Amino acid sequence: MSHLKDVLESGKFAVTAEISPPKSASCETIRKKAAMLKDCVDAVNLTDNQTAIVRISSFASSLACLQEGVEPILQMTCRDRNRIAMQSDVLGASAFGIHNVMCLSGDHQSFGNQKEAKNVYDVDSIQQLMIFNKMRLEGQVWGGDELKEKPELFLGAAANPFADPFEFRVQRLAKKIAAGADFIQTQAVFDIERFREFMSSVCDRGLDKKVHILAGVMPLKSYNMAEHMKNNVSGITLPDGMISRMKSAADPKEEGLAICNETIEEIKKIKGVHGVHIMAISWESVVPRIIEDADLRD
Amino acid sequence: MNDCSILIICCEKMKETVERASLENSAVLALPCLGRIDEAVILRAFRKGADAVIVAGCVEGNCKYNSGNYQARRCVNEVRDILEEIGISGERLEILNLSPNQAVDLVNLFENMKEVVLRLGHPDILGAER
Amino acid sequence: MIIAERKPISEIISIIGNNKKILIAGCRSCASVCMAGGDREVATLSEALGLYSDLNSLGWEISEISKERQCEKEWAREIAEEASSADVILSLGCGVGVQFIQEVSGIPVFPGLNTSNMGGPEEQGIYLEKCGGCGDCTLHLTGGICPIARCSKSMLNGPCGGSQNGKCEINPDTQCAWDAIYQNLKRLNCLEMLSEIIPPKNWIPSRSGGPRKIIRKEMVLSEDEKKIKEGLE
Amino acid sequence: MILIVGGGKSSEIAAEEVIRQGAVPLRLVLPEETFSFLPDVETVKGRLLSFTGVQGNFQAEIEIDREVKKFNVGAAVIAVDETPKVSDTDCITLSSILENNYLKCSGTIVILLDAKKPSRASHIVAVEKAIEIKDNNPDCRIYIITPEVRTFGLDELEYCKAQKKGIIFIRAEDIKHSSGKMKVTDSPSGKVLDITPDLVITDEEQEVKNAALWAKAFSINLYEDGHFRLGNVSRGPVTSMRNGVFLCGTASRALLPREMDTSARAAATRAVTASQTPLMLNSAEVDEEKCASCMTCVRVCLFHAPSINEKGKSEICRDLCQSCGLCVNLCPASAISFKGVSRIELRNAVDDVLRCLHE
Repeated sequence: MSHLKDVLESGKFAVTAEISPPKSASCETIRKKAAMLKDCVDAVNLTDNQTAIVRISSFASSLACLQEGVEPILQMTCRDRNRIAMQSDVLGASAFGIHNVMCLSGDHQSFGNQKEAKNVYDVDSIQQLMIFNKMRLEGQVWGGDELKEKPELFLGAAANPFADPFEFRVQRLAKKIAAGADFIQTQAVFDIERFREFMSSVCDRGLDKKVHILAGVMPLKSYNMAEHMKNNVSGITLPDGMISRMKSAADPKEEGLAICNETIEEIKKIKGVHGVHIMAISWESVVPRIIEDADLRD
Repeated sequence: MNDCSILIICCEKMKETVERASLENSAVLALPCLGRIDEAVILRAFRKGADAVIVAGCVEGNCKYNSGNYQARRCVNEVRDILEEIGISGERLEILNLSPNQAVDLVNLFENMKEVVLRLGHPDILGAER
Repeated sequence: MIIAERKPISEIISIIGNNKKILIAGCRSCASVCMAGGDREVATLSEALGLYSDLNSLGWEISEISKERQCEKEWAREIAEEASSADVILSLGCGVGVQFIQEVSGIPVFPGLNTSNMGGPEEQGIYLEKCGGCGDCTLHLTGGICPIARCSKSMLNGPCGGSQNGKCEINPDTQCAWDAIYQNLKRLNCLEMLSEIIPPKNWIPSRSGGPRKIIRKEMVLSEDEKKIKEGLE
Repeated sequence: MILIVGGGKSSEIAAEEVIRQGAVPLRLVLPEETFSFLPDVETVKGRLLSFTGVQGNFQAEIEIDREVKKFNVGAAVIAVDETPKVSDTDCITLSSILENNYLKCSGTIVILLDAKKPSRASHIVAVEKAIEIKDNNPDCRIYIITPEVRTFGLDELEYCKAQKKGIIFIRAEDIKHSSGKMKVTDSPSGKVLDITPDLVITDEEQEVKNAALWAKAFSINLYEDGHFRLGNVSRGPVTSMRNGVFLCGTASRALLPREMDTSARAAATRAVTASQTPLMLNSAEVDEEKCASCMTCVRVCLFHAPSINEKGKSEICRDLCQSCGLCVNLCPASAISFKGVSRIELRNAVDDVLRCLHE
């Protein structure tokens, strides 16, 4: 049903990547990027109008990705769809063989290029998980009407160990698991100390047994990308040491990849992490090399 | 064009200083405290033909009632925004914090306020008595 | 209270268009309390529009009136009657006031304020939204802080991944409601409330369920009582 | 009659000055407070319940052992002094030297001056006492350890005299004091000094007891650090924010002993003149019809004059209103006014003043 599910359940160290769908009616770039990642990642995220900027839909991108032989992870935010649209889209996805669905609250529309739009937020990401979980287990839409055929879903959610209040983050993760999340992709890890702390309290509560956690990593391309990440991307903490390294680096790209590699090495040592999610936004071509350097492919 | 008319709004304490400066072609409106001015008073002055308005009060912190000149500054800023929206230049309105013995600052401001009025001319207000 | 803010004067001027006789109607309830539409603001606006009219020799005639509340038919009718010789009424009441006056007025009634939300003063001159009017209050589940009104994503199981040092991701000086909820429940030491998942909300009683009508049955007069009453008028 | 509040030195001087000015002082002290007896001054122990009325005609309601008495006074002087905070450490304090004199002690004496909120005079008192101890027995060794020696004006001569007599001043920030041994690092040179003192004298923190109680009764404000807030600069040095109520003593401003004397006499003099010149300010009035109970007036008035009465409408207390007109300006319902500054009067004033300008 879902290749990612099999990989995670077999205990292997999973690797997923991310393609950001283009602002265009053609999905040529998706096909090209998918081809690049074909046999080195287990699954690929197709973001849903990331930072509220209008792009080709995650559903269409997932289909294109599937046609290229790469397993997609459909992302669905609560910003643009009420529960009617969500449930009908999930039925469509499952019908077309897209079984990995990731539930996200989604970036507020004031970040994107449709600032005057009215947002939806009928449900939040945890309630979204509840709705999808009920569909796949009981074969009913929210409210109880029967479905002729149940959707087969492998449900994912996000977790941000670097957001506040820090001590509540693990409890919120527990709520997502209770709501039906099967795998978790965390926000990009730069502050390894805080991530280690997060993972230890996750393991203390035995949550690592109930869900597959993939640590997010993001290779930095340049100094001002690092500055940008630190200042105006919400929910990311970047240690100053890393920024100064990027600033003084002769070849920032190489330095970024080195930092990314070190982070992955550290992550591999942390108990309870079942994989890595590489977010190389508009730098997908470097993913094979990252996997190479950190010898993630056995 | 020496018939430009400038209104000076001041508080009780400043009244004597303003009168001692004896600025010609100016009218003085004294109030118990600058804190009493509201936007309508200044707008009314412009409507009734004032070419410029100077709000003269004590140095911030010296006001006998403590908040008079802070409130006056907030009111002046608000009126400046309204004037700009209506089409009258905000330069015609100024607030001045001075201590009672500093009449010279008032005279200087009065002089360059006259230049401003000279440069900008009368806001041709139909209803104003000319 | 209902919080509103005066429209920019240039916008009011364009709304008035080429009407000549304008009655500015103030309101002494919420609009006064949030310093938007009381007698003082009516006086300021009247002087400003008068100045604009004199400046461009438009010959506007501006009169002023203020009532306790505009959202009562009786007072709305009094305002409409006062405007017998006016071309338009510019109401400085909230959106409710404008519509009450328009119902009983023979001439157009224009809004002078932008009505915003239900909330209260954080301090003198700063007003914060507190209630979203969702028709089904669950403040008891979120430590007395409403995420529907005060969380940018109206989440019921927050905070989202963008909450950092107590601030919302969309704006550094917007408080993250869920961070406040967490701190408040911690202070009242009932943090365990946050471990239960709040299920998807029933939005029927909210605005999305259609315009709402609240009826206090024991207060509605019967038909013949109304007839007797009308007889007296 | 002039009401004088407080039991300390300032209140004595103030009472004495009031008598010298030919008025009658009434001294009020809290029941639990100690006070120095003054022969021809009536001192009352009680609690001030309310202080209403205007300058020249105040009514003070004082509860004296559960019986409420009304006094009619012309003005009031708050002459409360700071009192040293009772420190839990058992070492000898500066003020204790003044009472039972330790002048005869010998060996090495360390005077430690680093209290967070010392009285302004603590450094001069320390230097003067050190000189006296040195004079009594010249062979004792005295150290004065302080981050900074604060002797002002002429007292610098005392500081110089003390050094000539061999008193050692150490400017030090970190002082380790344990089991009879002291390790002091001299900040300028960084050298560390070991001292084994026979006697350690410290200065204490000062506090103003019951400041909030008096402030509430007189409706005057406090600074954040708990001292009484002085009136604005333009009202004069010993004034409070309320007409007819004057402030002296270290509870309003940290004073040197000499300054305490002058400030107490000044307050007393102003009080006597104020009691003979009644002040009739026309206070602002609220039109309850128009009042939207929005509390703007309550929030903006720094003199606590407006308050919301039981009818839920604003009411302005005639005694406290300074008739400055701020609330008249800011009231959104234009419900507050007084003669000369109402909205219509002001509009006409602008019209007249500009009309005669154009003639």
